Amino acid sequence: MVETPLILQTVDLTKHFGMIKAAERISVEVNQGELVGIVGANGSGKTTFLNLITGYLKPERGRILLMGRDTTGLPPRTITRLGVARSFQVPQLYRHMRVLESVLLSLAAESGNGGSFWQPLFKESRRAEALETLKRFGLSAYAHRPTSELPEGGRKLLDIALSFALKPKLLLMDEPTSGVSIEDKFEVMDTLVKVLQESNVTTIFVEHDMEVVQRYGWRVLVFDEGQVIADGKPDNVLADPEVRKTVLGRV
Amino acid sequence: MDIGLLTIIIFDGLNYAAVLFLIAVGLTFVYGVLRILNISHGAIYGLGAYMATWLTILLLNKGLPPYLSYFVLLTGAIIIGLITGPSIERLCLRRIYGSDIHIQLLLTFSILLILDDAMKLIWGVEPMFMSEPYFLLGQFSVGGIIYPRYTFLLIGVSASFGVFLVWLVRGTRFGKLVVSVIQDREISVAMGINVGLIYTAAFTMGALSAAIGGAFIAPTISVAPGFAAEVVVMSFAVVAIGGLGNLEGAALGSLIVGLARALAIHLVAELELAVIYLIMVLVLAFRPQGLFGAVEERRI
Amino acid sequence: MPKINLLPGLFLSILAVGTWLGAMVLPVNAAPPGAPAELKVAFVDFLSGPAAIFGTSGRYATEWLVDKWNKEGGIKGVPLKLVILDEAGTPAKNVTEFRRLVMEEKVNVVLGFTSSANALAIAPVAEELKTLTLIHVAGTNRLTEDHKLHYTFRTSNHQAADSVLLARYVLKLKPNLKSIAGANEDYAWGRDSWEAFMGAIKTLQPGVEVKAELWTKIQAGEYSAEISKLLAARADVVHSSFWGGGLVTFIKQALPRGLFKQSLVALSTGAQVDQFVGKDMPDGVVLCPRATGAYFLDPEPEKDPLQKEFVEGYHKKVGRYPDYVSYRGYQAIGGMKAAYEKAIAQTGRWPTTEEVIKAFKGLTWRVPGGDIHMRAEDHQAIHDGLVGITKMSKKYGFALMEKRERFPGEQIMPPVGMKTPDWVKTLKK
Amino acid sequence: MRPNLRVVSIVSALLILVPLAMPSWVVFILTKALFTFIAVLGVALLLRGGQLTFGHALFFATGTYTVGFSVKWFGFRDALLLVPMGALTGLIMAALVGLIMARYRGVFFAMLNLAFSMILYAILLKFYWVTGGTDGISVGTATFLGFPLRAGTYPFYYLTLVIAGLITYVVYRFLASPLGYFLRAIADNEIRIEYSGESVRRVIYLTYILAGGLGGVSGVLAAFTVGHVVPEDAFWFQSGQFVFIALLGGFEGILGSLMGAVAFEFIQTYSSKYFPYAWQLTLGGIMLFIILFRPGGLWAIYESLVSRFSSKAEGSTHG
Repeated sequence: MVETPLILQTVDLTKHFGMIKAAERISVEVNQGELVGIVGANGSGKTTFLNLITGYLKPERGRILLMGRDTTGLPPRTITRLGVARSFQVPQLYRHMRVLESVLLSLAAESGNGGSFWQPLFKESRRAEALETLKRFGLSAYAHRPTSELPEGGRKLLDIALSFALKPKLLLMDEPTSGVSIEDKFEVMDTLVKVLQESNVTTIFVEHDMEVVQRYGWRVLVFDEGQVIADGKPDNVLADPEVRKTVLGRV
Repeated sequence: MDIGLLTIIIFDGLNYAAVLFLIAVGLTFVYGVLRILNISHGAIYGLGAYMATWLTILLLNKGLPPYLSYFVLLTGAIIIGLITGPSIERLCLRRIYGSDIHIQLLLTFSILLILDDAMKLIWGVEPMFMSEPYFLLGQFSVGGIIYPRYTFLLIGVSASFGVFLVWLVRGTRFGKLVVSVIQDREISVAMGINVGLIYTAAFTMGALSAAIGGAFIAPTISVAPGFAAEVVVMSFAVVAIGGLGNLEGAALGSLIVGLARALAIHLVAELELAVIYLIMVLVLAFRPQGLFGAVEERRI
Repeated sequence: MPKINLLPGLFLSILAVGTWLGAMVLPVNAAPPGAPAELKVAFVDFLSGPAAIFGTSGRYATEWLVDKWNKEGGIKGVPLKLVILDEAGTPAKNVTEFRRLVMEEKVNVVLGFTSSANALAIAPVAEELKTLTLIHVAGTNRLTEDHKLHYTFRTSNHQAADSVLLARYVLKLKPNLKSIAGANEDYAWGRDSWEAFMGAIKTLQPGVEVKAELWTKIQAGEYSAEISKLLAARADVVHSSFWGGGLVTFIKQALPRGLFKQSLVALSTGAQVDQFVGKDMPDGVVLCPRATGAYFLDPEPEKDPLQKEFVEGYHKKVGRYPDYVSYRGYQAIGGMKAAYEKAIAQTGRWPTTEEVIKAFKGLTWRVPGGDIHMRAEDHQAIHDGLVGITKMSKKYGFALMEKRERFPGEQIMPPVGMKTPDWVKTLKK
Repeated sequence: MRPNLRVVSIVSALLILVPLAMPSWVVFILTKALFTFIAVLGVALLLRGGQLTFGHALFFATGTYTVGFSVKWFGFRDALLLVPMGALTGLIMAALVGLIMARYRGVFFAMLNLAFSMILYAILLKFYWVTGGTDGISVGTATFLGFPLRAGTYPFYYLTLVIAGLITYVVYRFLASPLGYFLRAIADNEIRIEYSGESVRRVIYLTYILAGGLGGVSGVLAAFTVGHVVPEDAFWFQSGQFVFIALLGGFEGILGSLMGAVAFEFIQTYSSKYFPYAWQLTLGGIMLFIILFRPGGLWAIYESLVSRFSSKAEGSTHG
């Protein structure tokens, strides 16, 4: 099979919630290795877009192709297994579990070992890998602490680390810096981008913070009322006063 | 099936449905407001029956005119409702709102166990009989089969209580407050609604439903320890079939269960009990939220 | 002076010491060699729930007798100690409690068990634990017909007696009987009672139609739909073996609905509840004082001292007249005492359980209703049976059993080795 | 999830040695505690996944009636074959019911389980000619390769102990595996599990089957211990008792279920002996206390004692 550089393609993706147009004929293409930022005001359909791609929502119309395969209508679990992972605006963690255990679970799931009920979770090789992952995300100090004891920035990083541990080809991040203090957010993004670049993971991240998108995105999509109103290099797109108005106007 | 038998089945079914509804409507109301499935509901039903029986026997022996016994039944039920409702809600439930579901179920289960024995300690373990209110109303005939008029009273009390609750929720200020608390607790608190008081009041309404159910069924049965256990599970079935937290659902659920049971007794007696739970499983398998229930989705 | 005072004093002192020594060495009731300090007897019956109106009667009678005997010196000087236990609960719970009584409380004899389901469950465990067990009420014929019992005895007739009595009596009242219906509880007692009643009727009056068979949960307490079904069946005779609080409720629910006017109702345990139903009991209901030959007016207390003592003593203790459960309590513990006394007489010392069992086989003992005979072969007692019909009594405030007929045990119980369903087919008018 | 070898060996030693010094009545109660423990383990497993069942008696009764029918129809009562049979019937029943059950959570999971167990109860109760109805079925004494195995004797106790030990090991392996961890994760966050490519339904389904098998084994041992099986084995009160014990012991550790079961059997026996009409009140009071003040149950009390003790010990060595 020929490896296509196209990793994600959506065609006319449409989803309405009653009167609200959460997605309106979205057609987007993302290539292997890209780092794409998505901006837009609250309620412009950014998160809905991620929910559609990962199967949490089913589109009313349109198609989704991941690595050349039609995944429209598949559940999140199946899409995850195809190599698409995501993180969440509000970190989705196992609150009664330790940090290391959480990562081990992602690794076990990735290795297809998640359903085993006889092999222990704490295999030596897996444990080493989990510790290495935590180290890359700067969370080593918390490895043996319950996830509930993590500070907010740490929660965000762990949430992304859990997705990253699935070794995805495409990673979708929903507002990686929301809830992170202004002083910390560039540090968090530096850590993230470094890890992702090292592993050559194609990444789409949703942000309401234009500064972050401008600094880290290679390419930016601007959402408004469920539509993509601009697509291009951050420096060009975000300079557009119309774009600035729609993104900032209603915040 | 001939018309005579059908009439009998419908009457038996209605009779049974009336009792079930009276109990189930309180259960579903409490769930609707507090989001707690109150297992101790059955014990309140039992307490209502005991209190009403004891009080009626006591007053009849003191020379109370028998036609006043209906008011005594109601009084007994109200006493129990007003004692158990606020005390269970304030002393126990208040501490576990928002806890895991199993904590809530087990807490009310433990209250059931405690109250079940409390009845034995208060009123003894031998059965009590009191049938004056049942005999007093006389009887009527349907399709050649004689029924006690008391059946009408049961259906009447049951329907009135249902209508009263619907009016309370849809037609009064209290109802508006209840609905706003159901929809968003935080906002209601912010708006200055005394949510604690609403919860107490709602739980007390639920307790009253159970106590009235017990009080008015008491003259037709022998009131003895343990008689409440089975009725409770059946009212769970009723509530689940109709949709948790839904008043109309409880009405429809009671009718379905009541008629199904009557049908089974007359046609396939072996299935008398199983049919109720079979219906419950069937309904839940296709509509997990029950016939009238709404689906709740989680946002991420 | 000293002489005069000293002699009577000395005499009195010697008398006192002598009496005291005598009391030590030669008690009035000399206990046989090897006698224990007490005989521990467990009494198990329904003491809570709807069936409690039933169990408490047996309990009061047993307690009354034990008090009386202990005042008279117990069994040859050995006092009886009662351990009372509630039967309410499942057969599984009763089996566990039975083990506790034997293994932990170390009781010598277990008396009781009203529910046939419990009795059928207990018997194998009694055999396993080698404990003398007297079933005082439970009526299923299968207990003594299907099991080879060694440690277990039933001290009264089984249900066949009542079913056959009722069938004969009903046919006498309604010679042109065409149809019957039955409302019975869905377990051994109810099932076997109905089968025997139906069998007896069908044998004695071929061609009778069975219009309805109803099976309710044990002590259900709610019968409105079942009563509808009985009313719709319009049978000449309705048979029911309901008992305890369940029967009271059934009568109260059926009464305003005219069941007693529409059909002749025959209740095999009816004579037990008349005092509880009180003035609501309709006239003309056929009933049995189940498997006893005694009723508190039959034999008449004035003519039978044993009956007089029991009826008066019981009424004084309980405030009710003895019902048939009381008589069966009497039959059971009376049989136990008689068996122990016979065994002591045979061995000359305190007997082992095996020796008591040996003495029990073929024993005949006397109770207020007459003699009870324990068959040696199947450990099944045989005695008279009574049947009658209700008539409200102003004097007592409840319905009495009138027009009583007494049948000797041999006529109403199957012979040894014959099973009830087969035996009822051989009945003759 | 590392096994504390010292705790395991102390508990094992207690369970093996203590009964030798006890009268047969206590051996009987301990046998009951062990088979109850096995059923409670299943309930505790589901509770770890945040799922409460008020219908676990379904599998318990499947086990008891496996013995009941085996004795009634074939006169066969050999424990060596019937214990695995009970596990199998429990597993099969759970595999069927679980197909529906795995879709439900929370109150619905609890209620639907209740409904299924009540259907079995109603069938056992009402189909008299097949099931014996209320009478139940008397199963008598178990045999083991033909030798009688009486309840309350040492051979029966040790057989139960060996089975309980094997099951503890299986459950331990399960809990230490990824599946066991995913089970715990369900109570925390189902969405994250689905977005890890793992199926929550599958986790619940497999756990449910395991729990069903445990219920079946427990039922078989119960039938032989009590000697009689009844429809109430499937009644919701029986299920409620299992949940009660799981909570009493605390469901975070396997040992918690064991402590809960032993404590429950003694509480039940002695409170029903001394306060026959207040033993439910005793149970209810204890449960109320645990829920409101000690939500972790006996296990948590034990752990806090251990940690207090060990920190004291450390303090003394360092200080």
